[in-house]
Parts: sequence; structure tokens; C-alpha cells
Amino acid sequence: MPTLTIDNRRIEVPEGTKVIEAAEALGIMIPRFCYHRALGSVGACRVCAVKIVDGTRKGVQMSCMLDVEEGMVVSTDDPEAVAMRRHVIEWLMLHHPHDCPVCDEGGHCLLQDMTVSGGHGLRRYLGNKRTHLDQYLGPRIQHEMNRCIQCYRCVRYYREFSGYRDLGVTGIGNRVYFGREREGTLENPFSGNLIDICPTGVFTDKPARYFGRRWDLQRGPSVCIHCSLGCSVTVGARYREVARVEARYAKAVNGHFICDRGRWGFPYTNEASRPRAARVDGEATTVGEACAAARNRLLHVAETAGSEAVACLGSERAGLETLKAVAGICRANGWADPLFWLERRARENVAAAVSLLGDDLVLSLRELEAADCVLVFGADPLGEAPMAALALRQARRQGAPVFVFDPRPVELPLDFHHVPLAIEDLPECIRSLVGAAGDRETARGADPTVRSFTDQLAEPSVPPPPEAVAALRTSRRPAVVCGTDVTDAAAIGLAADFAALMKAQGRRAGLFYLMPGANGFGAALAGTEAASLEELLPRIEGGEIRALVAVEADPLGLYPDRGRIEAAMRKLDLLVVLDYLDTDSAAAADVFLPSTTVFETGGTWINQEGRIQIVRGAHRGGIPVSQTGGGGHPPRVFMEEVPGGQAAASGQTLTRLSPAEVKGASEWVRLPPDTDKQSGTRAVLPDPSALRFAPERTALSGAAGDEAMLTVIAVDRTFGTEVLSSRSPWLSAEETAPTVWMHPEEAGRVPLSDGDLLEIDAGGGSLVLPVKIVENMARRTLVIPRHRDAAWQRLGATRLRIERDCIRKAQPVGENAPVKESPPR
Amino acid sequence: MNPDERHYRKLKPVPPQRFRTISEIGEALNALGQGFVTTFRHLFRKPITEEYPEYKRTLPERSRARIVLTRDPDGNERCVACYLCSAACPVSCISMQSAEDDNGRRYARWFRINFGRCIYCGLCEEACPTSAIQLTPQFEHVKREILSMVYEKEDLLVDHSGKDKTYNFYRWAGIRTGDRDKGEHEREDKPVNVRSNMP
Amino acid sequence: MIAWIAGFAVLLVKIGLVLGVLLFLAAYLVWAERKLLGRLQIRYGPNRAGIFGLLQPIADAIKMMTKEDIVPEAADRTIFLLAPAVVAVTAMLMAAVVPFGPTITLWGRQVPMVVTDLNVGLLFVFAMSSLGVYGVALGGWASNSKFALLGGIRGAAQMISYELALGLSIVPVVMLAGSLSLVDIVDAQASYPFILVQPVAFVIFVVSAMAESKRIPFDLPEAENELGAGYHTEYSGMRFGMFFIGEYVHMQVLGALIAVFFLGGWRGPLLPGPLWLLIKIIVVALVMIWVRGTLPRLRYDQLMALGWKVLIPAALANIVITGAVVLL
Amino acid sequence: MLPADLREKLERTIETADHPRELAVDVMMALQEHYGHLSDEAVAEAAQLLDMSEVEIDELATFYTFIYREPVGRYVIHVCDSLICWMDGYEKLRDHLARKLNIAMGGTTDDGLFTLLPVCCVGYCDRSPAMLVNRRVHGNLTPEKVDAILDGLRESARSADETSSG
Repeated sequence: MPTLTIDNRRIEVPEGTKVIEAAEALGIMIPRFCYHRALGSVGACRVCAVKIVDGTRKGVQMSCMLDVEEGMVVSTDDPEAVAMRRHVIEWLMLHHPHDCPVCDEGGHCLLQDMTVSGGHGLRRYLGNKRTHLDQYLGPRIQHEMNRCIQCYRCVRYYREFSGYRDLGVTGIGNRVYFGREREGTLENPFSGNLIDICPTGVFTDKPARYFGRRWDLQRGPSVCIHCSLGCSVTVGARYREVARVEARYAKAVNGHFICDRGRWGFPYTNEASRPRAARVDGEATTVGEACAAARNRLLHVAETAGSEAVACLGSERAGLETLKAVAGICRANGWADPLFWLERRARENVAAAVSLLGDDLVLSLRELEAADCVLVFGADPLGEAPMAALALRQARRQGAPVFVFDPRPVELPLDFHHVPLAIEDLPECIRSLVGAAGDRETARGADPTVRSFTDQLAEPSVPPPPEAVAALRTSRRPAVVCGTDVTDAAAIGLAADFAALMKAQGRRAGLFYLMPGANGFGAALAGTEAASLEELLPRIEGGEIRALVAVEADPLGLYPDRGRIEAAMRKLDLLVVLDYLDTDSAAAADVFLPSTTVFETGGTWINQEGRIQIVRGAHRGGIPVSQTGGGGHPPRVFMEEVPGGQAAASGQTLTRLSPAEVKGASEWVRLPPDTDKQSGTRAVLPDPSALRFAPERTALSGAAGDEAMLTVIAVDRTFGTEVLSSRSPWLSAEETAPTVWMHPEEAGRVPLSDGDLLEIDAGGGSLVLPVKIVENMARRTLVIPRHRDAAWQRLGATRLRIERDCIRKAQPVGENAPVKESPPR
Repeated sequence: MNPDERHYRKLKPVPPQRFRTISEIGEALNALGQGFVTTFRHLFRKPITEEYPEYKRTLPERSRARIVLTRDPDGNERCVACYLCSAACPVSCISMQSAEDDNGRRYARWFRINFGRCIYCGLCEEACPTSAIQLTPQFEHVKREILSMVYEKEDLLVDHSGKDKTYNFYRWAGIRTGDRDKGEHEREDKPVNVRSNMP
Repeated sequence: MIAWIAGFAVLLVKIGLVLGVLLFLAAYLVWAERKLLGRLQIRYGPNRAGIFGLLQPIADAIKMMTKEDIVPEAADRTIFLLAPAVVAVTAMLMAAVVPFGPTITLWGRQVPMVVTDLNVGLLFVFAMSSLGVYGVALGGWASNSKFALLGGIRGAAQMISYELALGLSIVPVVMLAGSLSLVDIVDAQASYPFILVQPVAFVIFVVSAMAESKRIPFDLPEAENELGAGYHTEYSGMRFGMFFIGEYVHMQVLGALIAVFFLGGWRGPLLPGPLWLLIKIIVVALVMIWVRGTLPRLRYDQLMALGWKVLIPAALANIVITGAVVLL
Repeated sequence: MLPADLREKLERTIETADHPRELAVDVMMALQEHYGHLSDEAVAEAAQLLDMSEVEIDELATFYTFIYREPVGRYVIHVCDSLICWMDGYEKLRDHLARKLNIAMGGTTDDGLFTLLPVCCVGYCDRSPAMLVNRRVHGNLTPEKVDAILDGLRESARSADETSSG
């Protein structure tokens, strides 16, 4: 640990730290363009010059390229260093255009800051400026090459950090050009970070183009709720409209970056079609009256049919406060058990994952990057939780081999081993890996369940991939990533046991689950006593349940059996919906109550590793000024009330519906006292042993071998399937079109070629989709993205097995597009 | 002795004089008397006041009163809605919304000044990078209805260039607009062709 | 009984007369001051309300009355409301002992042209003048504002300092007149005004009087450019008006006292007594306005130095010399 | 389209490399040989052969002086414009060439024979001024010498054409 002196202050930093980092630790921000904590140093921009007064290399040096030494003396404000920095700024500004007033970066521009703080106010260069033509880089990123200062941050991020290859730097010398080979949308689903990382206005946020300066935005720290990772973001709103979302640094979660789904998934909050008014039987009314009507009707149902005839459904996208209110209202009124899940499998999977995620095993996203061998079971990181794919890439860049065991055609921005095996074979595969990588002797000291499990290990029927076994044997920090979307409780349990076994062998093994929704973890904590809608449906169909309150949930639009849920909803006497989206359920509701988004009232979310993150709203909400005014002009009348501002947080509104008083405090989640909104802390389970879920671990093999059966899985993709972000107009071009993926061998048996229509007779009716034939996926499997335009709800379940003769080639009939039966939108 | 020290020495208080001569007392009384005489003489001078409603003098061009939005020499709106005036405004009386027109020019979709709040400090004019917002000597605009003091862009736009007759921001900005492409602005080279064989 | 009633009626008339003249004069002194200051500074002064702005005092009065009376939330309400009254009332009470003419005979009754001829009139005047400072100090303190408090403190300090010089400067006059009654003092000047024999006392008295009335160059308690408006920063409406009236009444009373002590009071050739007094008061007031238009405000240390190191020693010396001369 | 034999030859070479990327310049040179210059089509083919993205190929192509992304004549004359040649009459030489060929720097003659380009130092400083014509260096140049070289090139081009047509 060398000790050095910077500007007369001493600091001790670890070996290998750069001078610029040591200064930062002291709170001295040395100017920088090319240096970035996530990207490291290249010494390209020459602006971080400092004077080394004492050390092996004296004189003006680049602080980002220089390792600290014992006894080094650094001066950051030495006249020589200051002059150097000033001149560098002047050189960088030679060709910089005179367009700050019309540049969207203005106001949060690093170059602007450095130019002003460096004292460069007048251009001395009177010659002509070099110019560049710009490229169209898609609907999300605006390109303006004239502003470039050649710091290379964009290409380093794009190619090295995130692993995509369609952005490059061509030319030489004064003429280098950062762009694509030809115009077109950037392929990188993390391309939005170019906006944050570019120190000037070369890449700017196109949807937010010309919306306003950063200083005018109502900005607030928030958490992304488009997947279970819960990345930290900063929200900027103005004129009652969310304008942009930026990445916010979170050490343990997303680091500096976020994915495009998180960055541009917010338009749902600004939609003109967002329901702002309460409705009773289709008639708009005030929230107060609608609450009273709902309360009276709920009371009436409870009185006539018994309190058990009322059910309340939350969802995994709602905040903890809302889920708490759902549980509270059910308990206070003696209603049926609270529902948080649509499907039983989802409930069981997440409950299993949550119960198995011990404090000793859990990994944060940052820790996942440090793994030296990663095994991914039944997960498509890019589709389910995009930032996890970026973390895997960082692990891979440090040399960790990555193995993905998944039936889907998984794509990742890194070279990895994909083992496309049928989802039913996954548990057996994990067992075989455990058997090959671990040994019973070391398992003796492990957790009793692990011990008994290893004792049961028989000869595996699915042979383990030899590379994976080899990598595991030498690995010191193996990480197990396991999905909960297409897998089952057996695989989830095995993944945990696998990690526990590795741990027992003295390695720093970790476990990383992906979960559905932003608050799947929270729903699972709440759901110890809960059922899923699937389990409750017979009671609705049987007429026992007569009223349903859906809170930020859309059973009609998301339950995998559309026909059945529609019939069930028709049988209800009363459907109350609280939501901020115009979902199918909201349209069908007898009483509808508007609620607020995370940007308006905030809330608490628990991400998939159990990290509690408390968010406050960034703005108050209401109908955006751009929508209330005539012709884009704000109104000239001034009123006390905010138009469309009646909505309150779902949890708050829900308690107003309750005939009985809902107790505020909840027993099932205890927030640690030091929880702060910045980084959050991991949730503490009330009693882990009480929640301990023991998945069934028998009768695993054989199921997948049946050649007469096919497995259909409905899956998440990066864009187009997640409920909130799929409403974003800027992401729609990158969505995977409604389709069904098949292995060529399976397609050949029908027979089908690429683009043909395939008709599937599943539990919920017949579904016609175009076929996409891909090699890198499992046989005996059909993969269908839950695209909002695909009628995937006819499948009847998100994972099901069908007879092989249930699929056949369909003839295109006119414009027989694979459309959903158009629901009221 | 360094210059600073010299400065301090100069500021050291002069020691009070203990003994004053009669003449010094006389001088002091004389000075006092002169003061009274001067003010007394003023009594009989004609006041230099210009009485406002009866006499309206032409104010200098740079006087600070009613704000206008000027046009560039080509007759186009100068304002690019960069928000700098609203940021500089100490009383937050300026608001706007920027947008892009069909020619790629950034402009103010709406622009509003609440003159009921404006203190005519001129910081907006100082902050304006395009010489769009300018204060004029026209100070007589008081109204009884407070809402009528809120001026919209139509009310603010004038048909001349105001004090700055020549500047045209889009001739210099290097931004591609309807009439000029990259490399066609003032002091610009043609756009670089990176694939050229010339180094 | 009838005599008592008649005496009371005469007293009421005298009080009404004195108060009426005082208040009317106060209003027009304000006008005169603004007008004169304007001309001293080569501008017009008020000229919109009526011809030469003669209706300006009425306009001001209407404005004062109709303005909102604001009491700061953190103020000590009772004292805050009382303080301006103290200033105005004490100033007016001082006028009670000022004789404004020779005793006349009305229906066989001797009617002295003074509201009340106290044999300790001089002490009463000083007592009232000292009480006036309470208004300033209390107003400044009760406002619960830093500026007001500083103004109040300055006011108190300044009064204490100049009260001494004021009192001491008048001792030779008392020695010459042999009485503390203002009527007797005026009578003592039947042959010649005391200014001729006591020029030093006159100067000290005038300077101290100006300091007492907080007028420029001694307006440190107000000092608008350092303290806002000093002790009356937080006052508005008619309550502020009371301070204003108090100040101008004080100015007149001091003018009257200067006349009584040094200029022979109401005595003068040709014109009736009250008119002479009025003329003397107005002349003193005009001179005070002239001083205001000419001299800048003293610094606080200069103010104190002038009071303690110049005026008081000079007044003491003057007493000794006068005593010696009288003894001889 | 790339002829099958050339493609096969390149594929074979690439297979021998540890990493295809290291052969990028060789592949580009081979494609340039074939097409005359590195066209967009050639960039796409190189990218496909080397398993690189097109922009990665283009980065290298635009970096190197001797890879031409624009069409060039049969003889590419690179006149050295480094310091020593400047001292020894580069400007005179350049102007002479430009006048003689009636093209500016970067231009190609109408008959498609010559392209004039600058180059920074070809290591012939001891025989400056120098120029490079299709990888052949000519030093100690004078206008007369240049004329002779140009005439020789024209002659050889004519004879080569005759041979190929005849």
C-alpha cells in the first residue's frame, strides 16, 4: 500500500492504483476525457496532466497512465500542469463547432465544463474547421461528428466493454471518424450508454432531443423496473412529462451503465392513452366517488357471498408498498389469500429461489463480474435481464469461461459455450455436472440438504460437457446463474445445491438467480401464504369467488390462457382494477382507479439478489403539458389542481377501498435500519428456516427423452415482451417479431422452411406463427417470445408439453398475420 | 519588500495630530460654511428634472426595458431555444419549449415571458448566444390585468435585428439546416471523406 | 364651580390650539422639507398633489391611514403597538410648558398664554424628551429584527450622550433667569435675548437638540443605508406615521425651546407674541432642513466623540465662566 | 464477386493463422490486387472471410496509405513529401508531375494510367527527392528523370495491353 502526497495531502492507496484515482479518492477531480472508471486508461486525450514533483518519473505526466509509488509527490495545480491542460483544451477545441446553443449535451457537457474551468474562453485559431457528415444511427441516438474530440471512449465502450462490433473508428490523424460502416441502427442493446459516456455531444439522446436542459429537469434517483436486476437510474422530468432516463452509478448493481430497455422503456408513463381518470361502469368520475363505489360493491359482495368471495391480485411489477397493501387488505377483510402470481409455476419457482438464496451464496451483479467460471442454467441473460449479459462479458474478459445450458437460441456479446438442451433435461444436466465437479468427501461438511443430495447422486443420464467439467475443477470463484422463467423448481433447487456444494469445497462460489418482474423477490416474500391466479381460477369458475381486485396486474392480457381467463372474468360480479396502464383488464373493469408510476410516487423494490431499493418520485405527475395544451402550447389558464393529478399510489388507493381498516405495518418484511435509497441493502428474511423450500428432486430423468412430445416455452426477449418497455415506440424497431423458433431437425420433420407458418394446437386454442429456424437451440422444443402482438395467450401455459401431432404447417390466408385477437386498447 | 507589503503600509492609519493651529480651525469652519453656501445657492437654480409625462425623452438604445425576440438578417427567427436566458433569469420569468423545424433548425415552439415578474436586469440578453433576446428602451408597458403581462412568442417577435444587425448563428454553427449542409458554413472545410486515398 | 368650568374650557381651547398648530405645522413641515430638499438638490420636490404639491400632506395622510398595518409575527405585539404612541405623545407633551405669548386678560381673568406654567417646566421638558427615547428603543426591540434592534440601541446611546450636553448647556440660562419655569425664562429676556450673552450655550444646545431629534447629521438610529430604516424598519401604515409625526413635532418643540431659551421666546417688535414664536420656530426648522441638505451623517465614533469630548466639556466650561461672571 | 480459386486460397491461408485477424492486411492486399482498389464489396468479402465486422476492416483500410478505398489508376505514383524531400525539391517535383499529367494531388488521369498521391517518407532520404510507383522506388529525381519514368510506364502499359489483346 504505497503512500503518496497529492497537493500536500497524504493518502494511502492499494498498489496499482493510478494517480488520477488516488486524487479522486482525496476528492480532487483531475480533468479527464478518455479515462473512465469502467473503461480504464489509454492516455489518449492528454488532459489529465499533473506535475510529478517527486518520484521516479518527474515532470508533467498523464495521471491516468501513472501508477502510484511510495513517496510520490504530485501537484495538480502546478502552473506547468495547468498550462498544459489549458493548451490541450485549446487544441481539442480547434475544430469544435460553435453550436453549444443547439447541442443537447449543453449543460451536462464535460467538454464545456473543462473548457470553462480551464479558462479557455476565446478561440485563437482563425483557420477553417474540419467538418464531418453525420450518420443515421437509428431512432434512439443522434450523431453529430463535428463535436468529436477523439477521446475514443465510445469505441472502447462499444467494442471492448459491451462486445458489439458495428461501431468503429475509421480514418487517421485529424480526420478520424467514429461511426458505422454505413448508416443504420446500432445493433448493441446497450448502445444508449454512448450518450452517457461521450464527453461531448457526438451521441445524444434522440427521443429527448431538444426537450430541455438538464438543469431544468426535475431529476431524481430511481430504479429501473423493466427487469429483476433493479439497475440504478436517474430520471429527468419536465412539464409533467418524463423526458429521459440516464444510468446512475451503483457500485454493487449496474455500475455505470444500463441497457436500452431501461433507458428508453419509460414512455408508458407519458402515453396519451394512459388512463388518468377513475371510471365506474365505463363512466368517468372522481377518484373519491369511484373509491366509494368500489368499497360499497366490495362490501355488498362480501355480505351476500361471504368475505371469502373477494380476491385481490397484485403483480411482480408493483412496488413493495402496493404488495403490502394487497396482503394487508386481504387479511384485514378476511378475503381470499392475496394473489401475486398468475401461474403456479412462477410462484413456486420464485419462492424456491428466494428461499434458497442464502446470504452466504448470493452474488451481486458486480460480484458476478469477478467470477472465474460462470454456469448459466435455463436463462437467456440478454432477454430476461440484459445487464446480466454485460456482467457475463466482463467476467469473460477477465478470462472466465461461460457455459449456457438453455434450450433457447441464446445470444450473448461474448464467446461462450452454449449447450442447447431440452428444458426437461436441465435438472439432470445440473446433477451430472455436480457429480462430475464435486465429490462426496467435501460435501460432508456442507449443508445437510446438500449432503443428502450428494448422497443420492446416481450415474447421470445426461453426460456433462467435458469443457465445463474441466473449467469447474480449476475454478476458484465459480458462479451459478439460474433463470426462473422457463425452468422449474427442481432446476432452481439444484442450482442452489450446486453452488452450496462448490462452497463446501472451499471455493468462493456464488448464486445468481434471474426472476420475473422488478419485484418478484418482494412478491415471493409476501407470498408465503399466497396462491396464484391459476390455483384460484377453479373457484372463480365455480362461482365461489365473486369479486376480484387487480392491482397493477393485467390478468386478461397476461394470463397464458386467454379464453379461460376471459370466461372467468365474465363470471365475476365485480372487477376492480388499479393501474397506470391501459391494459385489457383496465378496459374490462367495472371500477377502474388510476394509479401512479415509479417516477411519480416511487416505492420500494427488491431485486433478484434481495437488495432493497427505496425510490422516491422525481416529479408529481399529471397529464403532460404537451397533451393538455392546444397545439403543443401550454394553457394560459392557471388552476390549483393538476390536470390528471388525481391518481395516487396503488397501495394508498387500495387502502381506501377496504371496508375494514388496513394495518400499516407489515410483518413479513423487515427493512434493515441502514437501508438507504442509494444502494439499498439486502433484504432480511423473517425466518429463513420457515421459508426454506424443499423442491422435489426425484423423478427427473426420462421425461425429455420422449420423442412423441414437444415442449413449448413462451419466453422473454430483450425488447417487445416486457410489459412496460414494450410500449416504447423507440424500441419497437428492435423487437423480435412474433415468431416461433425451431431447430432445423424439428422443422424438417413437419416439414417447414424458414418463414413458413406453423399452426400449434395448444391448451388455449390454435396459434399460427411464422417459423424461424435456428441451429443453436434444443431439439423437441418450440420457443415463442411473449410478444405483445403474438397470440401467445392461446398456449394455455408459459411452459407446456404437447403431442408432436399438435403442430402442422399452416397456409397463409390473405393477410393472415400472426395477430392477437385485438383487445380493447 | 514585495508589492503586497507596500500596499499594507500605505493603508496604515495616519497618527492623529495633537495640535491644530487656529488657521486649521478657520479652514474647517470655512469649508463648513462653503458647504452651506453651496446648498443655499442651489435653492435659486433651476431644477434639472425632466418631468416625465409632459416630457418624454428618447432613451439610449441600450436602456433596459421591454424584451423582444429579434430576427437574423435573413428574416428568420434568431432564437434557438437554448434555455440559457431562462437559466440566467434571476426571477424565472422566461419559459419556453425547444423543438426542431422541418429544416433542422432548433427553434422555440413556444416562448413566454412573464413581464409581471421581469426585473429588466438584462441578464437574459447577456446570456443569449444568438443575439435573439434583446431589451429595448420601450419602458411604458404597464397593465392593470396581471395576466396580460404574460407575453407569448407572437407578442415578443419583432421584424428586425435589433441592436446586433449582422449576426446569424446558423451561418456559424456547423449544424445542417435546410439551406446549408455540413461544410458550407463560415470558415469551414468541406466534410472529410475518410475513405479518400489522400492522407 | 363656574370658574373651574371656565378655567377648564380655556385650558381645552389652549390645548386644542397648541395641538392644532403643532400637527398642522408638522404636516406642512414635511411638505416644506421635501420641497426645500428638492430645491437644494436642484429638483422640484412634490408637485403633483395640488398646486406646488400643497395637498401632498393630505395625500400622505390618506395613504398612511389606508395602508395595511403589519405586525411581524415574531414581534412583541403589545410593545410593538405601543412604541410609536410613546414617541408621538412625549413630543407633544413637551409643548405644554412652552409659553406662546404674554398673559392676557379675558373677562377679568388672567389667562397665561401657556398650556401650563410649571415651575419646573425645564425639568419637565427634559423628562419628556428622555422618555421619548423609550419609544425608539422599545420599537426597535419589539420588532424582533436585527436592523430595528440596532437602530433602537443606537437611539438610546445617542440620547443618553446628548441629553447631558443638552442639560448642561441650559444651566447658564437658568442661572441668568433664576428660574426653571419657561415663562420666567422668557420674561427674563424682556430686554435682550440670551443668545447675545450665551452664544456658546446656544451652539451646544442647537447641536444637541438636533441630535435629540435624530435629524441628519445625527440620524444614526434610522441610517437607511446601513439599517434599512433602523428602529422603524418593521412599521407600516399609521403606526409608521406616528413616528413620523413624533419626529416633526419634536423638531418644532425644539425650535420653540431654542426660541424660549435663547431668542426671547414670543417677544418681538410689532407683531403679536404667538406669531413671533411661530416665525422663530419656522426659522429654526428651516435651518435644520438646510443642515440636512448640506451635511452628511456622522460616523458612530465621531458622534460619540463630539458629544462626550467636545460638547460636554465645553458646556461645563461655559457654566463655570457664566457662574464666575454672575458672581462678579 | 471473388473468383472461387482466390477465395479458396485466402480461406486456406486464414486457416493456418492462430487468429484470422492477424491476416487482415494480407487479405485486403490480395483483394486490392484483384479489384484494383478495396471496394465496398471487397470490404464486405474481407469481413466475411476474416470473421470481422465491416467497420473493423474499414478501420484498417482507412489507416494504411497503400490500401486504396477509392479507385486508382494502373500506376499509383506516391511522391514522398517528408522533410528531406521537401528540402530537396519536392514541391518542384510535385508541380512538374501535376503539370505533366494534368491532374492534382489525389487525381487520376483520364486514361486511367496514373494516380498521383503523396506519401510520408519511403525511407529514401539519401536519394531524395523520391517517389514510389507501384512499389518501385525512384530516387534523385529531376524533371527529366520523371519524364523518362513516365514515358517508360506508358510504353510498358501499351505493350502489356497489346500482349493481352493480341
